[in-house]
Amino acid sequence: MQLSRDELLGAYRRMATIRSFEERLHDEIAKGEIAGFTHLYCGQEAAAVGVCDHLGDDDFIVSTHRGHGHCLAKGVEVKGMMAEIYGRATGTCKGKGGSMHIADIDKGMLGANGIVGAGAPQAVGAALAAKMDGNGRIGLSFSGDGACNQGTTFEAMNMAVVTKAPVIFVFENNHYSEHTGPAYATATSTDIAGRAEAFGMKAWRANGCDYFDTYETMREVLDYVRAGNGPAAVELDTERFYGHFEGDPQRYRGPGEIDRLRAERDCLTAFRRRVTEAGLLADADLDTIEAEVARLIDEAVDEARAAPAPTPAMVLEDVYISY
Amino acid sequence: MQLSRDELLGAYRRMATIRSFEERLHDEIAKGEIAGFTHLYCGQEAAAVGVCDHLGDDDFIVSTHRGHGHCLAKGVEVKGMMAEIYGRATGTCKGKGGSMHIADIDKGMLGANGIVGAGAPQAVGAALAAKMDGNGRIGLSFSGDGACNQGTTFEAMNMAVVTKAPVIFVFENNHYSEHTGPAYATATSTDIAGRAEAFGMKAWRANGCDYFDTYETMREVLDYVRAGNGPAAVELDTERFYGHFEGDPQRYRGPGEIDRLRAERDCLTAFRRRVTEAGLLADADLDTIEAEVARLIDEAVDEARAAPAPTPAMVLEDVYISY
Amino acid sequence: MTRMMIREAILETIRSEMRRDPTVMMLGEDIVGGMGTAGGPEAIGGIWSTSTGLWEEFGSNRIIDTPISESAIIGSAAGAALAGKRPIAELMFADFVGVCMDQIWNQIAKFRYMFGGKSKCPVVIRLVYGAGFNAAPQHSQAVYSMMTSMPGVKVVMPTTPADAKGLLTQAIRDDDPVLFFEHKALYGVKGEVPDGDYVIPFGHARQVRAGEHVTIVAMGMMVGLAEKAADQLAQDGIGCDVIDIRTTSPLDEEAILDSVEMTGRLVVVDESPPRCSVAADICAMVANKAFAALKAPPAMVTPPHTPVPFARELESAYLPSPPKIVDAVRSVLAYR
Amino acid sequence: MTRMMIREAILETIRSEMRRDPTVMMLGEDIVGGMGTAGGPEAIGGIWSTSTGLWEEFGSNRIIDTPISESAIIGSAAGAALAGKRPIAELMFADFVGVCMDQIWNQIAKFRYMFGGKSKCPVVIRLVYGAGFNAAPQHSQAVYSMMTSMPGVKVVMPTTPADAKGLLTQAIRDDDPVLFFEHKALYGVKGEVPDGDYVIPFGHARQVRAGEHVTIVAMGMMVGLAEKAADQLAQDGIGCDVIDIRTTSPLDEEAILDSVEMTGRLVVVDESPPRCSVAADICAMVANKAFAALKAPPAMVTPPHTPVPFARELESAYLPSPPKIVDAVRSVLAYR
Ligand SMILES: Cc1ncc(C[n+]2csc(CCOP(=O)(O)OP(=O)(O)O)c2C)c(N)n1
Ligand SMILES: Cc1ncc(C[n+]2csc(CCOP(=O)(O)OP(=O)(O)O)c2C)c(N)n1
Ligand SMILES: [Mg+2]
Ligand SMILES: [Mg+2]
Repeated sequence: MQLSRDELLGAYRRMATIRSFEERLHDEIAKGEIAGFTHLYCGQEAAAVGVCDHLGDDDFIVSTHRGHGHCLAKGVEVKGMMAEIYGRATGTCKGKGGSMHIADIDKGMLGANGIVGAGAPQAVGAALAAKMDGNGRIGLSFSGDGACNQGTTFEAMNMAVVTKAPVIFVFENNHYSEHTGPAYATATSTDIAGRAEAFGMKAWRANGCDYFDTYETMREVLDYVRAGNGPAAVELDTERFYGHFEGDPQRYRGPGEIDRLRAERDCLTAFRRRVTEAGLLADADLDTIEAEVARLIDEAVDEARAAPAPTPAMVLEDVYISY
Repeated sequence: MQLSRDELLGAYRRMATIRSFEERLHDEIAKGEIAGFTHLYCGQEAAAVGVCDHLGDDDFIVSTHRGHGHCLAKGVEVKGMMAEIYGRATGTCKGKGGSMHIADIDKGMLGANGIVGAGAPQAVGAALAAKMDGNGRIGLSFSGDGACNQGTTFEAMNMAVVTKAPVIFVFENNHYSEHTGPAYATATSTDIAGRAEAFGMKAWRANGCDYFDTYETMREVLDYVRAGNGPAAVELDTERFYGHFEGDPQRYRGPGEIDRLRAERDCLTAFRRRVTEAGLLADADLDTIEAEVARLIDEAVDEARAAPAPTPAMVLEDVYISY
Repeated sequence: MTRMMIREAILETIRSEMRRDPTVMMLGEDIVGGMGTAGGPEAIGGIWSTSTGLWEEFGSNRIIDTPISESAIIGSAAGAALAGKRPIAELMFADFVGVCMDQIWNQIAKFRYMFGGKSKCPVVIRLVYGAGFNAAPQHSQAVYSMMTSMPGVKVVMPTTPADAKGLLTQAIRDDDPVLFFEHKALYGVKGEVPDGDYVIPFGHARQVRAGEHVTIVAMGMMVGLAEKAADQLAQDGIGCDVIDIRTTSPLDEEAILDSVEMTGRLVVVDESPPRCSVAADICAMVANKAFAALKAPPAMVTPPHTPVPFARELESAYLPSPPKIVDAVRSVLAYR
Repeated sequence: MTRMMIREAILETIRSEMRRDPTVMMLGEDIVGGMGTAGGPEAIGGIWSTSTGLWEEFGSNRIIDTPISESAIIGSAAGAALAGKRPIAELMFADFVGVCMDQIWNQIAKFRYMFGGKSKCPVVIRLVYGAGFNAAPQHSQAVYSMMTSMPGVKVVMPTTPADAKGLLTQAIRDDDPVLFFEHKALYGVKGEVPDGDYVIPFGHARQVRAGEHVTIVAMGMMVGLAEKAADQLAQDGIGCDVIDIRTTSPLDEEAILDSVEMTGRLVVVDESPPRCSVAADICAMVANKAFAALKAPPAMVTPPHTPVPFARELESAYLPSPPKIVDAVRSVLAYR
């Protein structure tokens, strides 16, 4: 493990921010204040952060309907995101996109996406742009286990190999696509990475609930792709602590399943145990971070609540640059 | 080889019919009498016939833009097809579909298709229909090497495995998709069957220029699928003797390539050599068939030429059954 | 008559048609739910509760839960229909037509024509559409205008539980492909539904209100808004002839033209953006066929030429509403 | 001025814009041709000869020959555009929008709106469309009406070599997504093309003929037919004001309305089937905004509500033609 103290603190802060953001949304949504469909990232934090900790603002990612974690890990601003999810004029997208469509091009975050599988070819395109510039930058697509049954995902993988695009396909296998298990819906469920290999690209597998495993694996992957070897795929084994969307009754879960996942597969707990046992950080360090994060989220919610709603005239803006 | 004399004669007649049909079209198209885009099947006859010789009228196939061979092998009537390609009211589709859209539901031929990849899920659906009936019938999709880069093809393969549909994906690898080679466009070019395997289905490979290899392989495949083992894939290595469409300048071919293919990879020549050397049939038997076929094609062309054009009023018919 | 919600009328209709005709089958994502999970099948029965219990009764051969592969869903439905079945395919959100448009537009809609009348393709595609849930630009669209432009499919839009039953029964028994649009905000609407066999033929509009001053043509979710507007206008003595067209393809031109011949004024209310919309289509048809009767320009009330925005305030500004319809009617009436 | 064909004007424009701006790139199937074959690259240069020689000049990073994967083509163009490039994506046949509709309709068209104005997506999609080649139902369609209904994209339809240059230059430099429709039967049309930088802004119709009795609005392939009809009508002293709208979105409403204000009569000629077509859209717009000026019902000449048939006799019966336009004009003029 070659991570500095600052890097470790930073990684924990980013994971804790996502966790706190999502837990708070879970509570607020239950109160009925937030409109629309929201898909929480709780449980998958180590995946987003372990991946994005290798990326700069000029590396490009595309994300999914479950995009908050990817956005936050890529550096999109917490308060803008919260305001967006609250549908405020001050939100990242002025309240026009909401939870499912947060983007921040300046941060290399090309968009969450409501259409499963749609992001994969876009990541290829971003990678082709980077390849044109020859600057070592990459495109990266996050998708779920379910998304790997959508035609666009396959086309994107094939096209990436054909064009030797510097792109990484990260599959977060959280064992559910909505209410269906991959053992049913993904014919080769135990091996999504194997599909990528069948397209002729190198694939890695890692424990997406373990920041360190994800981070170390991604280092290898990034080295490989930035060196000009073409695309790569990574399957991360991870867990979703809440329902598919907020309000999902989750009748497909086994008895006690969520309690067990929270006890055994919590990436924040695992991180804390690992760094404190190794004497790299103290519990107090992490507690401080959690307290700071909690304050930030409080502020974000307060500010979002107080922020102005978009005005009706804004409906007509931003369709075209000129028309 | 367990084929009877009649079966051998029949197989040769079917292959010779396709060959003669296509060679004649090549000549007629050059004269400018036939409208539209035509994609000839010359060179691939053993594939269509070696596959369809195992199928009954209640097994379903779907085909591609290069569909004449599949149609003829599945028993669609020669004269109706010729009239269709000539755009006549007496054609299989009354002149509304033309070369790219010949279908004959009664023969289990669910349609040639102008959209690459579109047929694959349709074959899955036909197979699901057969599965509902539990009658051992199957669905079968013909597609090219190029088609295996289209998202629908992948979705269909996955769905077939998930639903255990009795469907067979036959990939005719003729080494070109339009003007592009699979080594470029299909990232795992040497192994299209391997893609199918990555979806969790069993795959076979055969020499599509050899009737016997194709036929024997398909026997195994059909036994496997009809027995209820779910889907299967077959990659047939074959050759296209003409351009992608009639009029294609074929600048992508190597020097002397077509002459070499005609000399070394002609499935009709190979069949003749095999059965005459083994003493199963005499050259004269095959010559008789060729002469009969030639007469049939002459008649088909004459009748098509003499047949009435569709009337303008027919434009409005067959959009709906009732509206 | 039984009182029920639209979603119940849909589920009951599917169930009874499946009992009646063994060739009816259904495909879609999570229409069973829980496949391959510890919770086991029937964990959800369709996220809109329009297929609950069907898998238990009809089994995996007829109720097919699918991967997230819309092209394969619609393509399979197409193939099964050519092979003699009557598949009902569900698109969880109508917005997903984008990933399976070819199978609808170039395949299902064209088979019979391309094949010279020698095939039939009795597919029903159920599409859950519409705004009002703050579901943002990719989960809120009124896709029916785009689909109405396509020769070869019929486009159906129920607005009441009784119509849902009658029109869906017709859709399943129809030998042509049918796109059946279910508005997510209408699922909970309750009403009396005729018991037993109940079929509403396509191409017959329903008169919702009679009135002599202006014709309001609406469809789907817009019908309720038009009714509210009509109620309000009635207080000022303005009589609105409100027509629910029920199917946009075929279109009951006669019902619309008869009404306009009487009123001389037309307002069309449509949830799709204005360009090349059903609203524009109807205005053009009326302008062409009832020109002499028109006393004022045919008018339309639609959202603006923009995607559907997310935030509550934006979405309500975007959507047609009773006040907007009232305004349109008043300005049509004020025209000299 | 240089005399050239539309296909040459398109190729020259792409070449000069690629020289001018290093962010311009191009993707499509067989736009190089011969990749991975014994014949080697540049074996075809696009089946429409609209990219010949580009790969040799600009190389594989900017001229990207792709597998048969339209969703990946359009999706890659989308991603590259968000990442700062100006991709030109080619759809060999416009009919293939069916397999990549989502990337156009839900992605490219909506990014800027969904993202609150914080992105731009300067993609040009070139779509080869139209009937007249007996290419049968899946390779002949006039897809632009469907695309005109979509907020967030611009829809452009050149009819002359000069317009092809001016409009394509604008399309490539435009910061919004543009769908550029090239009619296969127009590729060989010759005309004078201005040398050097030549840009035609969108939303400005072109007056093709001046005349005072009737307004004929047309687009793409239909413009030439309208001209022929106008020539014939001129012999009887009937003056047609023929307008080529050039872009269906944005639409030059002013040019159309000004003309109708003068003539009082409108015939729209459109190659798409009638329902929810651009023709219907324009008739509705005119009926609404120039009602008082109209002396006759706004009329449209379109194909029937059917797919495009294959056989020569059927396809010509299907398509609009000068005689059909002449008839429409005469009946509009005869209206009392
Ligand atoms: C094309 C398309 N089909 C269906 C849906 C509905 N849908 C949204 S999320 C989802 C499941 C996605 O599963 P997965 O890819 O595993 O991601 P996860 O939700 O587990 O993060 C589905 C079916 C959609 N948004 N887009
Ligand atoms: C969706 C789609 N994209 C592109 C095309 C144009 N096209 C027609 S055939 C073809 C090549 C198909 O190659 P392959 O699948 O190998 O079949 P083959 O022509 O070799 O029989 C292409 C690109 C099409 N018809 N449909
Ligand atoms: Mg998942
Ligand atoms: Mg091929």
